[in-house]
Amino acid sequence: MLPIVFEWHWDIGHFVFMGLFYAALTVIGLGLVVAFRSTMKDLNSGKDPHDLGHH
Amino acid sequence: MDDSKFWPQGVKRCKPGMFIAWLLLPLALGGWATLSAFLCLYKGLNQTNMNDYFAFGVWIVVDLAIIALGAGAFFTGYLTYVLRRHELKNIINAAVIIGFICYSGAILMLGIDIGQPARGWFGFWHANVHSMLTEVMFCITTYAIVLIVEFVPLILENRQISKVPDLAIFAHHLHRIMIVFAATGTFLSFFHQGSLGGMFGVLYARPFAFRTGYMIWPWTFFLFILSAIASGPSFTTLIVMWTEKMSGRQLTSHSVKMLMGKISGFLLIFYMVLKTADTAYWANVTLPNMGLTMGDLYKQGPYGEWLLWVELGLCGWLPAIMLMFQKVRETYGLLALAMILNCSGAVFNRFVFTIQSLAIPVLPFENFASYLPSWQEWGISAGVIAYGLLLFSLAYRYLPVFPQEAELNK
Amino acid sequence: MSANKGEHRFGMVIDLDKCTGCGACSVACMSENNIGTLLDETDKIRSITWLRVYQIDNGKAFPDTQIAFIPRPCQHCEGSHGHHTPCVSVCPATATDYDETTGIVSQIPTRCIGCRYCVGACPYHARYFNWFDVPWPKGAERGLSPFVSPRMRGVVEKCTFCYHRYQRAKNKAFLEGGSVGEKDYQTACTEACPSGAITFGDLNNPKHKVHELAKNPLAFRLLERLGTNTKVYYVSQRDWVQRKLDNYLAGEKLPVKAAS
Amino acid sequence: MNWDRRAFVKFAVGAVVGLHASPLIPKLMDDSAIWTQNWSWVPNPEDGGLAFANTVNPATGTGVRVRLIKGRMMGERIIRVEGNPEHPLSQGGVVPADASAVQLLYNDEVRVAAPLVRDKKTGMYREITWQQALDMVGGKLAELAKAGKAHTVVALGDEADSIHGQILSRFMAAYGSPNLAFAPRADDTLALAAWALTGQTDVGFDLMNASYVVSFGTPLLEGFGAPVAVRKAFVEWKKSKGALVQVEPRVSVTASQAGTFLACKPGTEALVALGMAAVMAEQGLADESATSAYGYAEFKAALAKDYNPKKVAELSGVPADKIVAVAKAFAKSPKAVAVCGPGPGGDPGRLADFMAVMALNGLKGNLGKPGGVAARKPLGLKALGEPANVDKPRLDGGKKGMKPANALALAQAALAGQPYKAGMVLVAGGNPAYAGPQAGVMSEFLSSAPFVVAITPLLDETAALADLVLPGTTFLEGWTDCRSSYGSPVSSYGLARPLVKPYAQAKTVGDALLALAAKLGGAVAGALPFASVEEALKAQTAPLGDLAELAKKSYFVQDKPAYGPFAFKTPSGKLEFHSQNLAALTGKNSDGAALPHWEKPAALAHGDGHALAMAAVPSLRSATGFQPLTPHMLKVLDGNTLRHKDELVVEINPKTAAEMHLAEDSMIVVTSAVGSVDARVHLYAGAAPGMVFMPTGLGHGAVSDAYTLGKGGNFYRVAEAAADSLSGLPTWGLTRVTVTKRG
Repeated sequence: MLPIVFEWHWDIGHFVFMGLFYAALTVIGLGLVVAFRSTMKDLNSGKDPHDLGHH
Repeated sequence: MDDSKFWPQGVKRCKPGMFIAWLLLPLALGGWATLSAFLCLYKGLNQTNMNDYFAFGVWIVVDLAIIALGAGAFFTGYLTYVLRRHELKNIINAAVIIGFICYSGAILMLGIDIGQPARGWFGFWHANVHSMLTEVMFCITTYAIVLIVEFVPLILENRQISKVPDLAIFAHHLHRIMIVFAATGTFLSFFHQGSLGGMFGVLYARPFAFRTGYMIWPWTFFLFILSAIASGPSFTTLIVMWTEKMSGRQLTSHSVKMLMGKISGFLLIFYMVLKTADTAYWANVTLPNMGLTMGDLYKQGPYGEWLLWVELGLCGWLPAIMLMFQKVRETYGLLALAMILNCSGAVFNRFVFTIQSLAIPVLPFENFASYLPSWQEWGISAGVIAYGLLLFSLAYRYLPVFPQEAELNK
Repeated sequence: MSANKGEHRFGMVIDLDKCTGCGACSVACMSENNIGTLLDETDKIRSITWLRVYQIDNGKAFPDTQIAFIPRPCQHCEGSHGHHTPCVSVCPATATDYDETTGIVSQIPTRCIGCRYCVGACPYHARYFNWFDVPWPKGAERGLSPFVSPRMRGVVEKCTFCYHRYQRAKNKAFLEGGSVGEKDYQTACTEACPSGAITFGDLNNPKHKVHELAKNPLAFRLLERLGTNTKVYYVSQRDWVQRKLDNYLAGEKLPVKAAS
Repeated sequence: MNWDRRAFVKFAVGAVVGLHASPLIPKLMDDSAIWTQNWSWVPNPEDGGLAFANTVNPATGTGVRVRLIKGRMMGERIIRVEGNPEHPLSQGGVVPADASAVQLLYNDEVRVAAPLVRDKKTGMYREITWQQALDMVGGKLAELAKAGKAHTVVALGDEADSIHGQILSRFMAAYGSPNLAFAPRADDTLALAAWALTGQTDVGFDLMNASYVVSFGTPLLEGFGAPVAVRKAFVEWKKSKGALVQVEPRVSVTASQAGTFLACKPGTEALVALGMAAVMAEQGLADESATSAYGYAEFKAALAKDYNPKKVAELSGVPADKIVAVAKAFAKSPKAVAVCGPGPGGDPGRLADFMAVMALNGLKGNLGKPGGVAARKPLGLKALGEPANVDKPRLDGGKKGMKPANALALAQAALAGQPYKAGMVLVAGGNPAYAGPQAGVMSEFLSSAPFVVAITPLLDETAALADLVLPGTTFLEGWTDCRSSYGSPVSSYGLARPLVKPYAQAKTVGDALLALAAKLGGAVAGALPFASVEEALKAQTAPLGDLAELAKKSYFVQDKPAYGPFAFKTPSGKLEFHSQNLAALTGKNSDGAALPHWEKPAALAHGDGHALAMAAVPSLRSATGFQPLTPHMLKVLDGNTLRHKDELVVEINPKTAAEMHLAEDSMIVVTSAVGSVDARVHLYAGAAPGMVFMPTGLGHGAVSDAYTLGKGGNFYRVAEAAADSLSGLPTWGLTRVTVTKRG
């Protein structure tokens, strides 16, 4: 899974597979970070959750 | 004991006593599953009736089946958030919960199914990227994370939890960027539904399962995706319908169900055309190249041609055609029937690919062996269903799953 | 058959007309590879026999019945492009691998997670899952070989062409200078066979007996039509035996007569 | 900085990031990967120096090589028994019994560790010391001798020729009992048949050099003689395009490998041989040496009258034209040999049958010729000396000095008390309670005898009936030897020496007897002037050179059969078709009794309402006779033999089964006049109609290991042993049985 594990091959299969995998993880991670940061920002600016227009 | 302050805004739920009485069923099944799991982990997989000929058993069938049926989550999510079919917002929560149940249930089951659960993570650590199963493991795990992310805001919307401002705001922001998660989930799901099919299609030394294909993907790769997205929405709708019957309350408008039926129907027609073509090609080209006829593969024990007729005819073409008719979709009972047939077809398909593939001897001098699951295997399988019942019951009782419910039951 | 990039392609030629089904190969394999015995060995679909000897018959009534035996080790499939071995290509944890230099399909039980996908992928039933902890009788550990680790339950194992013997032979050749000769690396089953029905060696090496034997027009491979491209060849003069080695459509298989 | 929410979040995020940057996670994963290999109950064999040693497995006659590992903790141990490539007969090959021999050496659960006294009431064992055990046996023997009942002591041994067998013979003779019997062997029948026709007793078949072999029910590829050597010969012989004709009622492995298979009715193999002889005699195809033999005219007349192809075809079911064709091919082939041999299930065979086959070889004139019947050259060993004659009536009624005794008859006579009851039984090797002859009678005999001593390495069925069990050794841990195998054309001698220390307090049979002799003193000690078996062997093998050297090599094999003029030792000095030797032995000289002839097998003669004939399935995967079935042999038993948990599976022809309303897997009981066993039906097209074929080596009960315990049923419990009309030896080739459904 990581380049330090000896099955790691620097070939096209690994690039595509691991590339997509880490891309997906990054997107999910970044999404969470964004949601988290926005939450912190809103909290610091003292916004009331009920003002956010609940669906 | 009054738990009504935890109920979603504006709806009624059954008395706590009745609810607890209902929960006794999943809890009892859960007890059976716990005992089975303990035996399988402590004593090993000799507690099952699997063997070297039936390397996969009922667990893998249940796994594949619930993952296929749980596809409602990603496909409905895709339609709702990415294609912006807003009417589906009325059922997306249910789809996400069912998806979460199916995927987490499947992962739990796999943890018992492998002979060395403590090494489960080797699949990641020493990943063999050429294996379809590796793709499945990576995608299912990653998609399970997505499902958690999708499920969390719903939990945070519980009437009491949402009173905590931090959590409410966090839920709001998660909702705001849900399209990102939905898109990632669609991508991941697409691949692992396909890889699950690919798992069987690549078995080129197993004539029953093997399929030719496109590039590295055997046709089963695409067929499994299609059958999953054709049956997933049906399954979600069926669960909603069942919940309606159980609670005696209408939860979504019938038009939402009809839409889900229509989506299922069109996808199923598409799937059936391709599946029929695939079967014909397999029977007339792939198999003869291996020195076999289709008849050779449908003559062992109970695995006769009836399986093919049930899967493709009764549970394939019939519901596909039924769902094409507006009249059928309008009638609650017929819609449910068509959806049940549709879902059974997907389960049948997973069953034959898992079990019949292994049951048919390939060596000309090999004997046919039979397999019936042990009570421990049934126990674990029942446990997954119990887990689903428990989680969905709790979610329905305490979370605002159905936006239309309050309106429809005024 | 694709050419192997590696230097060796170890393989076997088994003369079915010499095999008398005595089971010596199978037992020699068990003692070489520390294979245990389960309390109920009647359950053949859970019992571990790396090299299983199948009995087949010609399906005729008495007295025209004939029987023959098919010893079945792991066939060490090479597959087609890029060593697409049925089992190696499906293992999620790289617990089984195709060794490019020897053509041997290896198995690392300590890395196996026990998913059994490879067991399902193999049409030869050459792969075995440890459904049980081996109930070694008290004192039996004194008879176990230190060259092959006994396996724990929950992992898959199979014939490795006695790979540990190859390693020993290589080490010996390295220390003494020179290379591994045909006699230096032989599997336990080959040595044990009282009829000399099994020949083992490097299919790529013209000096090895298997090189010629595999070219015999009467040499067939098990389920050759599936494209597994195995390295175990079976020789038989008997038409009905040849027929049992693969699947054929009605009227498809024509008898192959001996070259000589 | 305040420890507020913000700081906490910062701290948490920082901690997570930091954790990922540190080597902690890979390290933990690595550790847990190693942890998943911690299965404390999986053995971890100790490594050490590797060494090889040659020896011989006396049970199979295979020359083997043993791998030894010398570790620091466990000491020297044998990890493997493999073939000895230098052995001229077995050339590196092994059979399952060889390759799994270590499993009998290292299994504390079934090995006898110390002398055990069994409480007759509870069946519980109590450990005693060797000294106490010797006192106990010595005391009993002395007591019996004092009471004038020395002759009532019965001894049962396994191999008469082995050093232990010789010590036992001398022990019994010196002690004063004639009642000594060894496990019945076909070697004795062949020796008698050869003696009857040629006066020689030590003969073999030169299969390797024969171009045409006719085998009369001989399981050539399933346990004939030294199985490995036979296979090596088979392959050589196949290379030179030799032809094989198999005559028997079942499609065996040999029959399948044979170019011609003559399916005969049960028990008529030798009849076919006589049919062939008739063709040869009638068509003038007999060799000159035969036509000038003693009694040829008489034999020829008898053949024409009773064994013409038409008559033989009628009785045997083999078409007359096939008999004629095979007879002609046999006669015309430059090197042809007819083989008779141990029946399946270790049956010693019937003397008349063996004589018929030897007579066929006589007609062919192949005696002493390459590819024919060879008289084996004497090994030149210095025997321990003929045991003294005991002037007492033998229990089985055998004449003084006439060897060998019939173990079954001994047991039956002792049970009946006619002429007397047994005062004590000494089982020195073998497992008569399991393997018989006729396991039921032997078990009854052992259970009813007043005092039974068994020397055995394993807690077997015999040990379960013994009052005193003495720990014996396997061939890997004590001195033992073996002679030329059945049917081998060359003489050979195998020597096994202790390669590892004996298990616990185990002693070889010979050493146990020598210790007992020393205890008894007097004539017994005088007859056995050896401190140990090793010393006895030294004396015996002196002509072959130094014992230590010989032991290291482990074998002595003559390089080729003794070809040349055959030395007839008959009264007439010629080949005798009318055997004067036999006539003298049986006292019957007229009516063709001294001629090679065919008798209807006793088992077929009396119907007793039993419908089917039962025979054993010969197989090297299963154990024959008293040899134990190892766990690995159990594993390789074919799927049909072990298809149902714990159940014996017998073969029946599909047609016969259909007539009896039986199908595959039907649950049945196989009953003979002497016992019955539960079984399941396997429809085998290669089984002769009207027969039941049963595997041997299964059905171990009492105190066998956990793997074989209760697996299948015991053939030797159902097989009925009858004394052969000529040799007096027990035979159990065929048994009348009924098959009834159960369940």
